[in-house]
Amino acid sequence: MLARLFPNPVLSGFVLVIWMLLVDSIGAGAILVGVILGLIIPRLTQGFWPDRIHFRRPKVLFTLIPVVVWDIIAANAAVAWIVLTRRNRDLRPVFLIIPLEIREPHGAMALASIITLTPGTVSVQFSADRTTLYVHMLDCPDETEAVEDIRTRYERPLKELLEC
Amino acid sequence: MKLLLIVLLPLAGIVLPPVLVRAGRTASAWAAATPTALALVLLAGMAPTVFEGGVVEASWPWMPALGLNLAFFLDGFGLLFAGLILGIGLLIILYARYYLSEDDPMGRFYAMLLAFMGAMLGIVLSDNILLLVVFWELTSISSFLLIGYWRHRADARQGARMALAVTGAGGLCLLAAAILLGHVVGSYQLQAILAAGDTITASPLYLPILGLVLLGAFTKSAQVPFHFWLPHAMAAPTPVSAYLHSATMVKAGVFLIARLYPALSGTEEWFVLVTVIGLATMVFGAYGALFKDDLKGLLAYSTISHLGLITLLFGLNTQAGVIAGVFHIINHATFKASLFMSAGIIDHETGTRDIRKLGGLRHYMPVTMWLAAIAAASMAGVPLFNGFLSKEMFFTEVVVESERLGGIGWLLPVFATIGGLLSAAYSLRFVHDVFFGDETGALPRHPHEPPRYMRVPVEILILICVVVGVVPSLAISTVLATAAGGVLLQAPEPFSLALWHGFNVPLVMSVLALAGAVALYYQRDAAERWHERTFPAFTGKGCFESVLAGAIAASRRLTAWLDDGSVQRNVVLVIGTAVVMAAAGGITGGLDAGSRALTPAPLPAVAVWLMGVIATVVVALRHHDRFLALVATGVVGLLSALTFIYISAPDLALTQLSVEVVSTVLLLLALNVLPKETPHESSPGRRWRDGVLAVAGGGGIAALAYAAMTRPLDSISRYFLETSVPGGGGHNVVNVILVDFRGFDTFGEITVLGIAALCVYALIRDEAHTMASADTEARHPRMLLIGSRVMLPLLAVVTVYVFLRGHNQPGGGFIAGLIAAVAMVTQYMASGVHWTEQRLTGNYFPMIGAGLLTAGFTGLASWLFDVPFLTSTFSHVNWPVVGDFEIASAVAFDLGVFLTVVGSVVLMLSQFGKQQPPVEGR
Amino acid sequence: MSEAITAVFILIGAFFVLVGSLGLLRFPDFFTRLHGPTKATTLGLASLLAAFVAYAAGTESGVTVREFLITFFLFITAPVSAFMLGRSALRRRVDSVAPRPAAIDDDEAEDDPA
Amino acid sequence: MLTVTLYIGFAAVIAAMAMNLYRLLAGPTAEDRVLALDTLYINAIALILLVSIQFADRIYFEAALLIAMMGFVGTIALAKYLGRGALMD
Amino acid sequence: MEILIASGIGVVTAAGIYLTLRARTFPVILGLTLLSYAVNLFLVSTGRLAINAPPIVHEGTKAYTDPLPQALVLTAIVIGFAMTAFVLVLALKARRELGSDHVDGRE
Repeated sequence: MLARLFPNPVLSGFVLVIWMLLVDSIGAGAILVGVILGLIIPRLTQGFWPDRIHFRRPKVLFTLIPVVVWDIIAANAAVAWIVLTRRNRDLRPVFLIIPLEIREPHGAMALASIITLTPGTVSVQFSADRTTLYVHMLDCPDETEAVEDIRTRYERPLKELLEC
Repeated sequence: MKLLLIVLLPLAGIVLPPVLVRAGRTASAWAAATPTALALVLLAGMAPTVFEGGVVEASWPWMPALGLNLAFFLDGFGLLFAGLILGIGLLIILYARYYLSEDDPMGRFYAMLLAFMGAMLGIVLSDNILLLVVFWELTSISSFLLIGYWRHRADARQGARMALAVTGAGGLCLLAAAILLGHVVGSYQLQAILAAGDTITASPLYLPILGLVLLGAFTKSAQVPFHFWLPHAMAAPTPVSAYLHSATMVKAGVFLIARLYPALSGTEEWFVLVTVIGLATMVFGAYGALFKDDLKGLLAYSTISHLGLITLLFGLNTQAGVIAGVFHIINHATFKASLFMSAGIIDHETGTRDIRKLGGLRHYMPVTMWLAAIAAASMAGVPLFNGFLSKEMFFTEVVVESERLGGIGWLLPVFATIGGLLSAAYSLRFVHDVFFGDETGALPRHPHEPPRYMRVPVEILILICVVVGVVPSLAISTVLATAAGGVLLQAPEPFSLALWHGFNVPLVMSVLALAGAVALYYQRDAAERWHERTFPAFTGKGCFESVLAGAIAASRRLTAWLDDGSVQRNVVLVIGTAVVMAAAGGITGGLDAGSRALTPAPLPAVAVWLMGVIATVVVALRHHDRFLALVATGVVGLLSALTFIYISAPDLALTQLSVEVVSTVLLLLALNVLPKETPHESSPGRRWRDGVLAVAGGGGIAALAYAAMTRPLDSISRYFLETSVPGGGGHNVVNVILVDFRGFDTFGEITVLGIAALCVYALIRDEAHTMASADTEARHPRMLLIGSRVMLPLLAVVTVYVFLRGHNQPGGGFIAGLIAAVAMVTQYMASGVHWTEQRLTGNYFPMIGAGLLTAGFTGLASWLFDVPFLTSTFSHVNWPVVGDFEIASAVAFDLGVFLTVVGSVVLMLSQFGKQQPPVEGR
Repeated sequence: MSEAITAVFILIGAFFVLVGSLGLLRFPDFFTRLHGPTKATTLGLASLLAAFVAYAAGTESGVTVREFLITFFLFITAPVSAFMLGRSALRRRVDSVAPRPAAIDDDEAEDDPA
Repeated sequence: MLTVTLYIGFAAVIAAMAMNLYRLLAGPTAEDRVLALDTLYINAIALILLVSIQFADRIYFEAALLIAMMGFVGTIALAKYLGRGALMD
Repeated sequence: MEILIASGIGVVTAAGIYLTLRARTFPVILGLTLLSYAVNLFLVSTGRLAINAPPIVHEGTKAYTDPLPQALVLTAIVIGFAMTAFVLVLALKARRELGSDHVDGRE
């Protein structure tokens, strides 16, 4: 029953949260309208979701999110430091080539985003078969280590969260 | 009411003949005759009142603000004319039934005839001078159609065009005169104007008014020098000529002169202008008629001449003159109509109207001969026929007048006599050349008497001629008195209509005229030769044509000079003119700043301003790199949005931002098809010129804006601000104005938007392709794909939010619609046209339609509460959980706006998206 | 109190916003410039939003959280924008300090027959 | 104290915008221009936030949100156009 | 502030005019866009400047700016977009039919 009402529960929840944020209230009214929207909008946008998100192990989020948030802040501090101190000719920018294990598209997308938001790296290209991710790194002492770091830190948890 | 019916019956009858002509020509004729007859009966019903000196009035407001009312009144004079129009109209309908040939579209003919009849009745009955002008122009138009009835004939078309040009121009003069009159008198009511004669003649505007009125009248009644259209109008079918040029159209001019007689006459100017023109026309027309070989041409010129005579009589400023004038109107109507119809019969039976070919017809159509002869005699002013009486009165008046004038006054009777002589001469020619003399044997057809009923109208008219001519006082004097009374606004002193006034000057003049006529007729060949020697072929038509050609050529040259086909040049001209005009206005009007206290400008504002200026200048100077120009324009847009926010216009900021992005997408899509670079081709000179123009324009606008902003403002918006919440049920006044106060404008604007979208769609439909494209990483990068899909619901929620809050906070249908459109467009960009449109639930046309209908019906709904269109009704409903929630009908309207905007914007963008870059070298 | 927090957040935000644009201004090639805005500016804005929230908490309008929506939003969009730009730079062979990996070329070759 | 920090904030944001504008106009690559425009949008949000703190008015929230969304869409449109001529294929 | 707005409007107008006088369709369209920015700003400014006084009715006496020009301009912006789209279509059509994007249809 619920499953039929909410074919895409994650999306519906998403919508509800957005709505409550927008109207800036946790009142019953807000929730009601939010739920209604949660009913309607996924239906309207159904066609545009060929494959939907399933959280296999939601609890991973609780470990992943803090890590990411922390890394974002750290990343910015680092970049800020480079921007302010490093002279251009001392920069060692490189393109990293990261073979992906994760196949789930949203996972891959999330990974790419996180990479962009975290230390000195911006993901700039998927390979044609979408199995490799090209990442530009602002200042890289050791490529292999950087790649390994990314895979352990973000790809694994994302895989756990969405696949297997 | 009846009065209005008299006018409306013919106009309403227009539809009948074309319909009933399927049931046969006779049926069609009946269909035309019935409304006419009915109107005549109604008129007869009112006649007694009028004969007792009463006036029938009826009035309905039409455009009271303009002082234009459907006001009619029937007095003696009106009665006379209405009688002529309807009576002779009936005869003409009967006559035309037999005159028109099988292949003439009879329904159309009768329809036009009725239209003309109605217009004429309107002229003679209307009690509002503006209304009169309206009907006046109606007669011009319907007569244009009637004269050009035989479309296939070039001369008919030309004649019609000429008539329309001349009389139409006269009509415009008349309109001007009418407005001036209303201005002087303070009312457009005709009777009021007639009563205010002294005021008018005293006013400084008298001369202009007089001039304009006379221009109107003279063009209509073909007075010299505007006579030339009349002969060419003879290309019309004879019934038309008989109707228009005996009793109605040309008489309208005379009617106007007579009608406004109380208002304008009595002055020297009136006397000189009207009399002289009348006299000139009379003599000229009569002379011209003498040498015409075409029967109808002869009659046309004689008509001109007789109209001149009538005009002259009204010019004399005497009561007797008026009576004589009115009398001659009646007589001329009768004999001239019958003459035209006889001419028509002759033409119809012999196949020619050329006097030189005709001859000896008395053997074949004796009855017609008699009829024509009597009518001609009446025209010539032979005793025992009505023409004689009015001519006698005319002569009498002239003599009296000349005695009054003294000096060169004797010229008046002399010319009068000459006129009479000539008119007698051509009458004689008309009869003798056609019916007597020996046969020329040049006739296309073997002549014989016309069908019985074709002759009846003529016979009736001739009967009138004779009766009036023999026992005038019994037959006509009451009518005449009443009609003249209508003109003079008082019952005229008793006058005697008698055949015999004893031996006096007028009688002598008549005798001279008739005798001279006979003499002249027998010397006609000599006269003809003399005529050809003295007057080279010089026709009014010639001047008219040359004037026309000149005007056309001039306008062609002007157009060619203004528009040589270069858009660039036109834009320069337009903008240049605008700048110059504005500069002139600014210099004369003054653009000095006002007293309003200035608003402080914080540092950020200055910085934003600076960036904006820089970005703008870059757009202008580096526009050859189109991408850069586009991006820089984006900056300007963003900064203007910031400005909107700062000067407290949040709604505008939101709209600006959304439109900004959709236009960017649009321009990119276009750039995809257009060249990416603009070549450097403008010469330095041109660049400098444009630069100067631009700076001038910009400076002017800046000065204007500054002046506007610094001057104190007393806006009508206080009302909106006060009534927004109580009246419109919304706190966001801008939105309330859009959907409620000025909802109708908004409705119009979204309609425009929808139309524009459809045009865009239609214009490039042929080049639009949607082929399925492989879903490669190159085409649809995953990052964007997933990202946009995450965005979609988010944008949807925001749309709902912005829409719902719109009535009370920044937002509303327009902005929500734009956001939704942006969400859609994002999908298009991420996943491609094909993929997206596969997944669309509906297409955009129903969406636009639904939007417009929703908005429209919301507006109509407010009629149910009988309040004006689009008045918002709203109420506060207390929902169980949601709490106090407001429902305004305006929200429904806003929904319409929303749908229209989404549909239109996405339709346009997707259509652009389907364009393929052109194959180079095309 | 809330004023103090607001002030701190404003300062942090201002700092990062400035740094982001500075990176955009001074780095040698496009790819390096890409880093500044995508990270620093995003965070800077986040902290400014936090400042606003803290400030609003102090005023009568009371606690508000909806501003975080914008932050959340930016965290989704910023990487996408950066990715798209970097991608187009790669495809158009915009010159870069970092050596261009050969892998990209042959894979673009197969990727985009058009 | 708040006013002072506000001024610092304004100064910083304005400076940042100025730098973006420079990058936008100077290029050299088209990507640079687009990136600069994107950053300019985000800075505009910052500016609005500061202004609304100054005016103690929350009405500008919608504007900020919309700038964020529209900035994004505009950027990806420009980027996709650059990366591959066709925008919607 | 008035001076800034006025001069700003002036500059944008000038650039707009200059571009509308160019020979190719695309700059002309950009020029029209700029012109519509300027016109919109001008119309709003005729409601006079008011800082932090948006026309959203609140309780308590508060100064509001003039809402009428804003309502006017709001629709004007949207219609302006439609106009741009339409002109662009004409530009595309002209380019297809004439093989040139010169406003006069000939190089």
